[in-house]
Amino acid sequence: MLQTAQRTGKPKTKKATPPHERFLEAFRWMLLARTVEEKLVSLYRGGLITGGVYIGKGQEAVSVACGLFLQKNDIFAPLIRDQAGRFAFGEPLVDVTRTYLGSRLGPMRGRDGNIHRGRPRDNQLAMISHLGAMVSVTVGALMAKRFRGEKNFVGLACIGEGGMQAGAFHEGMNIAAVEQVPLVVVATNNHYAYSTPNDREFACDDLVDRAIGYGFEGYSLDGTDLSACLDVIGGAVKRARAGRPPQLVVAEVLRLSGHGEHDDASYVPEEVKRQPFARDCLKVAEQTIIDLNLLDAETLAAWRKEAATQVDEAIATAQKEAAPEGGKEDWSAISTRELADQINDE
Amino acid sequence: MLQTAQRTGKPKTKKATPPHERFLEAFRWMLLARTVEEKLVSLYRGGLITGGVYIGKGQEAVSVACGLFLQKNDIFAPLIRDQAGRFAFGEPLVDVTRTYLGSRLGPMRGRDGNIHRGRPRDNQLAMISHLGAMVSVTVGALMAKRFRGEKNFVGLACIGEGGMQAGAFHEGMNIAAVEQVPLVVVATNNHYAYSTPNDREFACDDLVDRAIGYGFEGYSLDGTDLSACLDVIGGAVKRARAGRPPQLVVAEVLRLSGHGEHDDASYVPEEVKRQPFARDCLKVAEQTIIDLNLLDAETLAAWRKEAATQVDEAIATAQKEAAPEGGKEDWSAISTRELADQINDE
Amino acid sequence: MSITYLEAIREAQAKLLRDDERVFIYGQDVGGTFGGAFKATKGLAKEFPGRVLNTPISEDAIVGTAIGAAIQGMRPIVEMQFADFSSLALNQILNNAGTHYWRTGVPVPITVRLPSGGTKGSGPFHSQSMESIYAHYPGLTVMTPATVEDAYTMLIEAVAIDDPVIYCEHKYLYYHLKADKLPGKGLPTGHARVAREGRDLTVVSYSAMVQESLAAAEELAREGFELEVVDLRTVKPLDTDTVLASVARTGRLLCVGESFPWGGATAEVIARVTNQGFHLLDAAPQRINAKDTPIPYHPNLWSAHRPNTKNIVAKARQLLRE
Amino acid sequence: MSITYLEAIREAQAKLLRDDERVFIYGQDVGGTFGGAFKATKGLAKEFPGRVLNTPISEDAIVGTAIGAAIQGMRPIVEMQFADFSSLALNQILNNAGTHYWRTGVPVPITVRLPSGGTKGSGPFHSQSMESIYAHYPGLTVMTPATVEDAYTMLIEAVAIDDPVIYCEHKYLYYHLKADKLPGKGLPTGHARVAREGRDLTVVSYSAMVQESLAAAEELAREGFELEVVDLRTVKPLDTDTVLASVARTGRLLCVGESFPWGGATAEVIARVTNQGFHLLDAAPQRINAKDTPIPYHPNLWSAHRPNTKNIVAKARQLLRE
Ligand SMILES: Cc1ncc(C[n+]2csc(CCOP(=O)(O)OP(=O)(O)O)c2C)c(N)n1
Ligand SMILES: Cc1ncc(C[n+]2csc(CCOP(=O)(O)OP(=O)(O)O)c2C)c(N)n1
Ligand SMILES: [Mg+2]
Ligand SMILES: [Mg+2]
Repeated sequence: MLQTAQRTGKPKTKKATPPHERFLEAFRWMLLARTVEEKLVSLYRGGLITGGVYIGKGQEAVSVACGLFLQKNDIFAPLIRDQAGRFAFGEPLVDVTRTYLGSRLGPMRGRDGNIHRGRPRDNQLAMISHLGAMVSVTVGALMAKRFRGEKNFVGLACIGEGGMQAGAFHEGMNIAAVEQVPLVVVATNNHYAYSTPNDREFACDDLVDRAIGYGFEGYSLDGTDLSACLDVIGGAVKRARAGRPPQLVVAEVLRLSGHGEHDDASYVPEEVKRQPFARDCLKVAEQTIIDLNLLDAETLAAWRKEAATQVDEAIATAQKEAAPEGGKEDWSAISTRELADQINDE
Repeated sequence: MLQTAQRTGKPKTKKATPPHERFLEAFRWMLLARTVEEKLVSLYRGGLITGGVYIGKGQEAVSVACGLFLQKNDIFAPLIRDQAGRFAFGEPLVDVTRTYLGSRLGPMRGRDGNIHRGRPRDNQLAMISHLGAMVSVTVGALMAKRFRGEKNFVGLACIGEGGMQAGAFHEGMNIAAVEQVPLVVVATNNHYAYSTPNDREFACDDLVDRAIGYGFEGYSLDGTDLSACLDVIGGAVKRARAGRPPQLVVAEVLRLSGHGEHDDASYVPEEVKRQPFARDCLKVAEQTIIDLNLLDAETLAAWRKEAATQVDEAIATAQKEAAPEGGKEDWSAISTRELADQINDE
Repeated sequence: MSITYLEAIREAQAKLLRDDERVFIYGQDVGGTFGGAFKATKGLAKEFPGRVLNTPISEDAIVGTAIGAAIQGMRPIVEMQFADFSSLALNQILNNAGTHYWRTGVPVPITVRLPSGGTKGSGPFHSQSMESIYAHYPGLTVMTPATVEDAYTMLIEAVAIDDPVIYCEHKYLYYHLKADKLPGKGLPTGHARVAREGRDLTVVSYSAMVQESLAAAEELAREGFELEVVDLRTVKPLDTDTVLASVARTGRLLCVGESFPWGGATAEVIARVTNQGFHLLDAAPQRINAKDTPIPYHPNLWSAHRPNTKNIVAKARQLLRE
Repeated sequence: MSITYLEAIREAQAKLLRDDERVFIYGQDVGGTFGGAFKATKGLAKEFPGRVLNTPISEDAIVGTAIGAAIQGMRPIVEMQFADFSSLALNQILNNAGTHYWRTGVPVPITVRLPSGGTKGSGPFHSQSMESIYAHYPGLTVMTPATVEDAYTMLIEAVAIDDPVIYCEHKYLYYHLKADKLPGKGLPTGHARVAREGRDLTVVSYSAMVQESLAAAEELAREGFELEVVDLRTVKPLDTDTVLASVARTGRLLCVGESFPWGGATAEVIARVTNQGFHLLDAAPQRINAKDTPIPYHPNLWSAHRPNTKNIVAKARQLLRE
């Protein structure tokens, strides 16, 4: 007889012991991300950054895993909260400070700011704000590689649970499956899209259940557990590289900051902050390091110090550098100068 | 350990015996739909229709079930191939002929044509071409009813498997589930979007698996079997009306015509036409009528004749009526005349 | 008492919700305790339970839903989080809301609020002015209030209009503009306003550029020039008569808009004035728009990209010499 | 031999696929044995296996995919099934393709083909001309070929350009325009063309309206008037110099465009000419556009909605008298 579609059981993650072999490497990028973002926040509070500051606090474990398993030749489409992953993929620290501080030498040269940065020639795509749009762009980049006969590449695109509701995201997922490109999509459900909680974002039991409807393989993940992140996302990257269908990973965390630093997130109830998914992945990872004695206290302190020094240097560098100037700017939106429209009435 | 999301088993439909209690009523609308569409095709071939003709041949069983269980107060958002459902919901036959033949008295008054018609005041929405767009419009109409405190209403929106890949469709499905409106979405997979076969449209095993990812209840359906269509779609309407979550029904058929009458569909391989889903639902229903002796041969012949007569009359009516004239037209795109922009340089 | 442009928008919505049960507000983050990215709906969800609703990140469906509700008799107000994201709702706005009355005879009374225009550090995707795209297509009324009073009365008017209205509210004005109190009734929709009288040159502008134009007029007044500043209020319908009457007095026309230079409101004003008032002009009409590139993030670049008092003064001075 | 505008588009794509392995074609129904809703890619999927690909009904993702491929060095050609559906890809076109070079320094060489403009019985959603929306935003080159020769050379040129190009091909011209053979090289992109010389009045138009304008010129020639017809070829960049040179000869300007009246290409041309060539004009510039309603289905309404030879003649006659 007719029957409803079966709900898939919600896959559970289990804490991996001993930790993933790249645990410490990953942890170090997380530390750097947290350090630079904390510094950016304080600069913002001090009025030294124009525009917004958007940080990935609480999402570093998921994010770092997104960047760590990619090779230079792979495509990475990070989003708002992916500082850790950007570092792991190879973004220079100074790109961050230059972009936030509006240096003319940054990758965006002051034309765009904060998280809206990338180095497309180095395979790190530059997100546009419109959420969901970068998934299909990643698909296209992978198709180009296939057209050229490259082998062994993958692409990884990040999304929030909010962005998953955008039409562009749907079209991007579906076209990835139709084209069977080696894509991994990592969705982080941090329980909020700006101020909007999950119950006004979607109404399915588990977002990972969307995988089957696209022909993706789907995995759930406790995003507060670094080892699990490395296992699951690393596994997804490996499977995509090996020619399996596109992969969807849905990680659960809590956004441990405001949407941006202008936002005090007072709409997050205390009770939510006590949920297991609200753990701070960096602290959890640190506890693992201590519990399993992966590093001694001095090394940990030295790592911290080094991160702080690097960040201070990168900020100092960007602050020394010249800002762009309107009068000296090349005001052409296209590279083919002879095709630039001349309105001539200015 | 980590595991992939489980694929849902593909629900199977079973032929209901004896047929659904509204079988004959439904059949009669199907007959009328087939009759008028065949007539429109011959008018088109004779050069008497401007623009395109788009018919629902092979989809009448699904379509009629979409209209049949709705009440006046419900919302219906039909698409291209829903003549049978439109009739069952109450669309006057003359609306069809007037719109195709460009009478000034039709619901679109010559301003729009063919399938792009509706009577929004009578709860039959007028589709725009952009596929997927009408799902959220239906959601909004249902919200309005809820705001006003109406009870016991449902909405039903139709879509093709092609339109399911549009971003607007995704957003409409998701927002329906978030708003928990009493919506039924009936998707007809007729194996083609224009000339494009399923394998370039999507890559999941079964489109009904999308239900779970939205928080819909999902049902599969053999769209060539009228009784099954009435059971499954009727059941979905009943459940939505009773306050269950939104319902998705995915029916399988073959489009038994070109995309429009300008299209010979030569891209459909013979082998596809021999598949079970390629059966003509009208013929199957007729066979059931004969097999189960639901009607005697004279009655069947009389029904056919009556359909033909009604169609001829409706065409004659529309053909007699005046066409719109440019010089007499009220060229205002808005109802608030005093706000119409006056360019005055014509 | 003193009230900002932003507060006027909030107050207008509060009044609308209070006076008309058909009104509801729909958009990202408008509800809960939050009240919108700019707080234009602050407190309203609490005051009007169930009528100020957060939505998913689904611009197409947000507007589609509003359209369906409007067809069924409601008066939805949609807040786009930023005008720039309305690119994703554009199809529903242009092809569904904009065509519905023409096609079916049933109007679609939705109001879409677009937080528009540039502010410091907002960059290419949080700074756009999209009025020209919406005005180009048939079926929409496009409002661009430039004062606190208009922000208030025009929003109330927008919801009263039986047809779709695109209400472009300028983010820069949110906090920068203040009035003493809220007005009773404003000018009728579709009527431009002479914001400052003058006889030497007509500056036609709208939204935030009215303030820049007024500042320019002030500056040139010190040099003895009298600029007349016309605030279009709605760019569609466009009140050509008021503009022509002004040009008849001054003989000179300068149009100022913040959106991109090709096409758009400034081109439209010039096309109408030269068509219907060619003989009124003593000199070539001029216009100032933003530059033809995306809107830059860096304040140095942004202030060069956007029209401002300085270049209005410079252009006006040049035009006054002709 | 005789070749249509549509065949020229197909031939250009065949040549591009043949000559440049970076080229692929992406869009609904372009592949298989079908070759597109208008057959503009007929046979190409077979001739170039794996390089002419059918897509899902996903306009946003189609363009997004093309952008990603272009960033990685490919030269995708996207076919929208109808220009009207590009409203759903508009965000990717304006905000992703259009901003990418400015933001990152990496250009995005995609070509988006838009089957544009009205034909009998096509109605509100299969008749639109969207060039004005794309030209308004920065970052795009917008081509509007009016001849078989331009259809061919400009498409080849479009793919050669390192930046995004919106190529508006007119559906009415598909079968109605024929040439004897395909040309070698055309005028450079961005250069307008004097399609007919005359000294009494300049008609500026583009796409299908060039043919209507030429027919109007023909008709008025019988009355002794010599109209000069300028074909813009690209509406962005807009070749103001060629237009000004013509107006310098004739002193009179009439602009004709098929898109909606508020703020499109015709307004832009008038704004430029009156700004830079005010003294050249002996009479008020005029324009003709479609009406400000959706495009009607019925041929009677459609022919009243769309500019045509008859109203060009009427308006030109009136302008010649001034
Ligand atoms: C299409 C679109 N609409 C609206 C916005 C404005 N906006 C920026 S971030 C955001 C919330 C995003 O939520 P989510 O995707 O869950 O990511 P998170 O911020 O939680 O990491 C919104 C609504 C946007 N960027 N894109
Ligand atoms: C968004 C959008 N893109 C393109 C089209 C052009 N188009 C009209 S019908 C059609 C195929 C529709 O396929 P499907 O949804 O499966 O419905 P079917 O025709 O098979 O009933 C296409 C591509 C459209 N109507 N809407
Ligand atoms: Mg989130
Ligand atoms: Mg289909």
